[in-house]
Amino acid sequence: MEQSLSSQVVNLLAAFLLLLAFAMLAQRRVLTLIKLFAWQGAALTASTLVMAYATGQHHLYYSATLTLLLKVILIPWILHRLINRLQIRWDIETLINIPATMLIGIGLAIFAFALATPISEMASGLTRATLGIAMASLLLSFLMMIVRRKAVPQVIGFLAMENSLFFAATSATYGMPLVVELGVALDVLVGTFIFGIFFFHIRDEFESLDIRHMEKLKED
Amino acid sequence: MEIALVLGFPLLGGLLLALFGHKRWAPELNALMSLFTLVAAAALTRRVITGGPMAALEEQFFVDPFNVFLVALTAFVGFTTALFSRPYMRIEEHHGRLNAARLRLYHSMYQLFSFTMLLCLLSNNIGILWVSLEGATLATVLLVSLYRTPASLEAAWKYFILCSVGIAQALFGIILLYFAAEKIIGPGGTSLLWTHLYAVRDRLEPTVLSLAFVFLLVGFGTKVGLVPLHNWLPDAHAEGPTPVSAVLSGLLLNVALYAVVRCKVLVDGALGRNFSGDLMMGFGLLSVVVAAFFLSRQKDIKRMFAYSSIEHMGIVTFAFGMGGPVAAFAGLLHMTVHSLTKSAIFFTVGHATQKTGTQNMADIRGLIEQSPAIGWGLALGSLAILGMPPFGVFTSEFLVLTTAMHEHPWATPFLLVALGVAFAAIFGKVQPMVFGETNLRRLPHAPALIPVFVHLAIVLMLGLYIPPYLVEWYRQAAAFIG
Amino acid sequence: MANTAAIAFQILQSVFVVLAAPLLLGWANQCRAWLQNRSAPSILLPYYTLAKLFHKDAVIARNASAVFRVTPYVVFGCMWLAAGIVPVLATDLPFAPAADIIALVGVFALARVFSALAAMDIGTAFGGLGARREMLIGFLAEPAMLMILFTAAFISGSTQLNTIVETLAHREFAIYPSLAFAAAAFLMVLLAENARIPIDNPTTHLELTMIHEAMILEYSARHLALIEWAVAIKLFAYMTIGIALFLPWGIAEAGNWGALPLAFAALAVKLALAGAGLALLETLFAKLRLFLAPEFLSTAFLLGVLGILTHFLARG
Amino acid sequence: MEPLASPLLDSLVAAVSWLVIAALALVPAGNAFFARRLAFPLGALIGLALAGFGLQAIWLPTQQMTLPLGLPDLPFHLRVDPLAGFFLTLLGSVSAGISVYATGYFREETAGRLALIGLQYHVFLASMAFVILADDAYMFMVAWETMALSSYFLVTTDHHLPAIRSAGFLYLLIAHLGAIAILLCFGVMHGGQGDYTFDALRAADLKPQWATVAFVLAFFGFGAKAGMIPVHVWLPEAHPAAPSPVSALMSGIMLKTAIYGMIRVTYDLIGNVHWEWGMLVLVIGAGTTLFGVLYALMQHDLKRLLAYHSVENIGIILLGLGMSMVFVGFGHPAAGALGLIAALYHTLNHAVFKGLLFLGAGSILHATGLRNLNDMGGLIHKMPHTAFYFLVGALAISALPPLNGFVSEWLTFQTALQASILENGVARSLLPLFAATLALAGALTGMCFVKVFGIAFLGRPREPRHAAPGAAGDHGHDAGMMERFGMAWLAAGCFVLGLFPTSFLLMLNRVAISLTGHGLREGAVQSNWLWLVPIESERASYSPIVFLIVIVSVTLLTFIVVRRFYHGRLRYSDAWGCGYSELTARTQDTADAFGQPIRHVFGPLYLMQRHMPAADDAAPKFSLKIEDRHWYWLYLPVARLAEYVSSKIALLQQGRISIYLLYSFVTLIALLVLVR
Repeated sequence: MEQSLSSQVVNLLAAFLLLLAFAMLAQRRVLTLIKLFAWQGAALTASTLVMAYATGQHHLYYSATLTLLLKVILIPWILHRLINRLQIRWDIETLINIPATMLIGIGLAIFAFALATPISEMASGLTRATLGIAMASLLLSFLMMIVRRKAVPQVIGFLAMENSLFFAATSATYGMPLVVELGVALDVLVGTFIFGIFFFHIRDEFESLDIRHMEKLKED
Repeated sequence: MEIALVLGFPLLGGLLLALFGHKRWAPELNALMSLFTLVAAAALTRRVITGGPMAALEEQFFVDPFNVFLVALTAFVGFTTALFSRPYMRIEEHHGRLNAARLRLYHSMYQLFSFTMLLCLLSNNIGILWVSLEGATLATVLLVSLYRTPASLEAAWKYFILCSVGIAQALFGIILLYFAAEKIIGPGGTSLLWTHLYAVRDRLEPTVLSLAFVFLLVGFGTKVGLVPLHNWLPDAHAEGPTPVSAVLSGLLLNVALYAVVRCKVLVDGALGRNFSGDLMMGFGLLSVVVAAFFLSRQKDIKRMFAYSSIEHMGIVTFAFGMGGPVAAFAGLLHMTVHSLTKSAIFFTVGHATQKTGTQNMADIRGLIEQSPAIGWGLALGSLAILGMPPFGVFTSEFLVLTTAMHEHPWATPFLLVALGVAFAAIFGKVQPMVFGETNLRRLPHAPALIPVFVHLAIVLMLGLYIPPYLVEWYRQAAAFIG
Repeated sequence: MANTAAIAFQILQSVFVVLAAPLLLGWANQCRAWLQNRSAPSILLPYYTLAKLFHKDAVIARNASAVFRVTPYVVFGCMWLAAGIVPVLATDLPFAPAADIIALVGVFALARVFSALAAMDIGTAFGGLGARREMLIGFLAEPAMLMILFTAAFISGSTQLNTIVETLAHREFAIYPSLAFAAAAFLMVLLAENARIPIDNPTTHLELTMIHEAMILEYSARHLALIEWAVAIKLFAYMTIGIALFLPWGIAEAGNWGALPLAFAALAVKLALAGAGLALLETLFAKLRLFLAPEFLSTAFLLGVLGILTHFLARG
Repeated sequence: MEPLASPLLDSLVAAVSWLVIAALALVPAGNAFFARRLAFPLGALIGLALAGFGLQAIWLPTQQMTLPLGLPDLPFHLRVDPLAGFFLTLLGSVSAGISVYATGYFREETAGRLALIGLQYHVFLASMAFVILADDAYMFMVAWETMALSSYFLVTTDHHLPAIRSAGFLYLLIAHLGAIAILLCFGVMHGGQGDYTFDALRAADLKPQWATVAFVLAFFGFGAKAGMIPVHVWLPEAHPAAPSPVSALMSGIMLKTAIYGMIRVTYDLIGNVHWEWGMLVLVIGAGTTLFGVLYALMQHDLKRLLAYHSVENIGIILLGLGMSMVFVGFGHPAAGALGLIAALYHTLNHAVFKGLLFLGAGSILHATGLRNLNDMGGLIHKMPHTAFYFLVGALAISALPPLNGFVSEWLTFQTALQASILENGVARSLLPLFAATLALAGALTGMCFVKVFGIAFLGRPREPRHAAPGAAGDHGHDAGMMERFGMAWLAAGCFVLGLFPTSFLLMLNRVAISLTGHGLREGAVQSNWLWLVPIESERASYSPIVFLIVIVSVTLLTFIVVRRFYHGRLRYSDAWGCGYSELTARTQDTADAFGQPIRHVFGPLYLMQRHMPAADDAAPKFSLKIEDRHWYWLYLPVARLAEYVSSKIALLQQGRISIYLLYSFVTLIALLVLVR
């Protein structure tokens, strides 16, 4: 009985995660985008905790705290600092207009579910459908990276992708081995720092973070 | 023990150079650490050849002929490249393209980069493999953007975004792998250990693994530079410092391909049919053909050889995709000779560009007249990479082509066209650079050309005679790749 | 296989041909003169001319090289050899195997090449012009000749002239369409090779139209005599080849000396007719423009090829 | 191994010692003393030795051995059989003459260049030897490509000239494509279990269609090296570009290795020959023959002209080969053997006289610095020796008796005359047509060499500026001692091959037996040295000795008679100008003028750009440019196609990171769909 309850909670959180993914896809303002990202992290932490509690996998507690520190607190904070320092206030322009993006996103989500169902069948009872949701949000953040035109949202998209991966790792399986998660976390952190450094360099060189300025290297 | 050394030296070197990388003797230190790594790798190799496969640190590390040969190769090319980068970087500094701080960054990152690659090769844990590969990406991103020019920043940014995204897909694939393995091995650390997965590979869930392989192939394939995931590669090679280009196409691509092959083995075991092989053959052919046609349009010399790397990676992927002892043998051999030849070419190209002050091939002329060593090095290197006997590249291409002609005749026309176009393109551009009148200036530091000719000599030897222990080594590796 | 009598006979025959050749030329000229209502010169005129030339002092250009002086002898030698190979009176020629029809064509080519080289040796405009035109004729006449001979060779299954003649002479009389083609082609080649109308005019000295004369423009005295003589022998040889191929009846068989007088008579009649025919042709036709010569000869070439083809089609 | 003699081992040693010389040539000692004085003579000696071993090999049974080199399962296999022996003889004997010549020719080179030339030259020789000795696909390919590479570097010796660079590029490109085709042919033939020895390839039995694929690949692969149309374009560019001894090597020997490869693959490795293949070879051969000679007639660059004649002669060889294949395919091995012998004999002959001619051209170039015939003239007075050797070569290549060119063409004709034994009506009536082509080509060759010799050596210097004292053409000294010796060697070859064909015929008969299992008929084999009787004495016979004796004696007789009964009085005067007062040297025919009738007759074949001077032209100028049509219907379109494709492919990469991400995304989705 408890199992089912916790599984319901996890599924709920998964749904929330997917919702957030769509929200990010639709979001125009960069600040809100960061907020949403933080929320995603929070949902991730919650689901990890539930999983840990339900399955008694202790290392999941560690990864939950890790997530909390990294993705709810640290990275959003860094991003905030960045956009303050860089005075990024503009709205986000997209390549394709939002509704179209949303439609594509929905299509992707359906595709992901269709792809994941046969696998979810054999997943342990606790984590039905979560794999599909993870895949869906993965594809969604990928889509977001494609359609965004500025550097920062692209990076946020990348981080969101990281989140969905993490979610897949924790919920679909009972969490990856701790050493791996630590490694992943490290990479993400370093990655974020480097991104940060890059923002400054790019801004200095191109007077803007619009990646349209970075289309010089090509075949002509 | 050896493993610890192999990993320890570069890590130590990275830390030391992070502190002293700006000193005058930093380049020597860099080369020294690489030398130590090489020695350790050699010891490890001896041990594995004599003692057979071995695991260490509760199986977190695993060494078998396949990866130990790549370890040795990586350590060797890492060392020679360090030798080459000594005068090269000094000249760059002398030309004012770099300052002390950047040099420090360069040296420490160089060591860290080789550390991550070696870790990736040695790790038995697929998760760690992923982590270190991502680490390699991060390290090289900094190296590519070393000059801080707009072009180099753009290249680095593209490299960073594309590879990170790609490798994220790979991570999802790994998760799926874990997901499948967990069912059989149960939760916990061992389920990601390659050896364990290998043991149970025929019991893993086929549908999951086929799905996983797609993600893994797209992920690692991005780093291998398979068309159409290759777009970061030419930019990164062209804009980074030449030693970095050398190790990128000489080593990093190999390592990424190594990851793909490791996964292929598992998937094949699970699926029983050659699903993964077909995918790899497809990607390989596509890469070979597309890269060949790109080659003919290049103006920037480093960019051109970057495309040639894509082409050769395509050939190797195709060979591994075909499978079978001969093809796998050829693939491994081709990995070796390609990284040796290509790095040698980049060495000569580096000095040539320093002499002329441009990477634009139209402005590089008459190398043989002014500096015969560089000129002949470039000419012979290019002919070698184009598959001219008696150089070793021909050996592997011979095996690949004849096997392909026999097993997949449909593929050979594409290969024929691609090789022809590639030959016309590269040779047609190299010839005027090495021949004819000259317009070169002298260099402030004597160029390091020993590495070039050492590499070419080894490649030449491999074309005429492959030492038996090497053969044995390849055989074991090929046998397990299947 | 070569018994002394046969050898002696072959030598005699070749000598006879060499000596008799100018007579044929004289006879042809005489007939032509008659046909053109001129009072004919003596039939022996060619001999007088040769004698006169031999007595004169030779004059050659200063920058003449050895090639120039060797050529007359080489050409003469080639023609003599050719005359020796062709079975004129009897087919029992021990040396004939030394050179078959292909070699025969080769001999004529050798002579042509040398005379062309000699023509270019002095370095005058006309020498080069003559040489060029001569080679132009040659490069079409030679293959045509080969094709004609091949037709005969295919019929008789041999490339040796005497064997061919024997088989052709022995066969029961039957019309070979292939031989008809060959004969037509041969006539054209004969005219071209011997510098007769309609390709060339042996009597012209109008520089712009002449071919053979332009080549020998620089020769005088004994050199000229040798060349003229060689021309005569060439004509004689060609005619006897034609006779041997297309109407060989009456020629003496191997070892059958009794038949010789008859063969001699037959030959005399045939040659007389041939000479008269030549004269007639030269009277009836006008000289072609030089650029029509290739067409004329390629027709001959095609006829020869057709001859071979019809041989096979008729057979299989 | 053989107890008495081991030609295989010996020739291996010879080839290796060539490599040693190559290595030594690079060693700098003073002004490259070794490279300058010793390398080439030693190379010549080795060549002679190699020729001897080759002769042995023809008569001894086949020998095999392996070297501990090469691929793991595939150490280098070596083998000599009569075929290989024959080609070793060719390589050795011809290269001997050329090497001697080279000693003199390269005398004035600077030390550095000389060292490189010495290296590449001998590597080239050695690689050719290894091509012939190789007994497995891998070693063959290695030797083959090494040959291409070394010759490429020799061709580009004067790489500061753009024309030479592009010539070299074209050469290596086509050579490489051909090599890939050959490689694929081996791929088709090999059994699949990674065994590439020729024995394995022989053993593998192919389905007919695969056999045909293999043959076509091999035919065009080797044809690209042999210079048959339409893959000949590199040849007239590369041969003139190279230094003359190298041109001689390439044209005389390297092209023949391609013939060797064709024979090896077709008769030996594939085995059962289809007559359709023979027809293909015949058609291409005929085209090559005519094309070669007709374009040669248009040239005024001497070496280029000779190069086109190499194309023609390759065509003649192909004709013989094709006839042989047709006969073998229809099950007439005896006639097939005759054709093969004719082809091989012409291979040898062409090697000798074309080598000789290129050396002669080299001497002219050395003496006068001229390659353009239109500037030459009267050279026979300045360089009589060269003139004589060149004349011998010219008569030989024009297939005039009693020299060697005539013998092989005679044999080819005899093969064609066997046509009547064929059952298939088409083939039977086609063969004579190819014979006709050959006849035409022979006559045209004669014309072409009358032009060459007449214009280069006879007459008067055409261009006053070259004849003027101190000008390039003026100090035309004759060839040096060494050069003469080299030419004399090859000229002697022309005579020997022309006068004693029967002994060579028996030699080649063994080769034919070893390949087709049949030789000539009994009547032929027991023919004595005097009479060349390929089939039986009634059918055809030819005795060059008698021929020569008769013609010489008759000529002498005439001379003596004339001198005896008349006189030898001689007066010199100016040439008679036909009434025209001044005969400047420029009124002589030029090379282009000499070819004019041919241009007129075969006009459509050429791509001509002609500029005729107007009547009222102050400085009348006549210019003529003949181009190879193949460029326009084959090569340029291909190049343009490649250009087009790459321009389209370049659109893949327009620098937008979003698009790049999209590629990855689409690939991912597509693959996922695929998996579903």
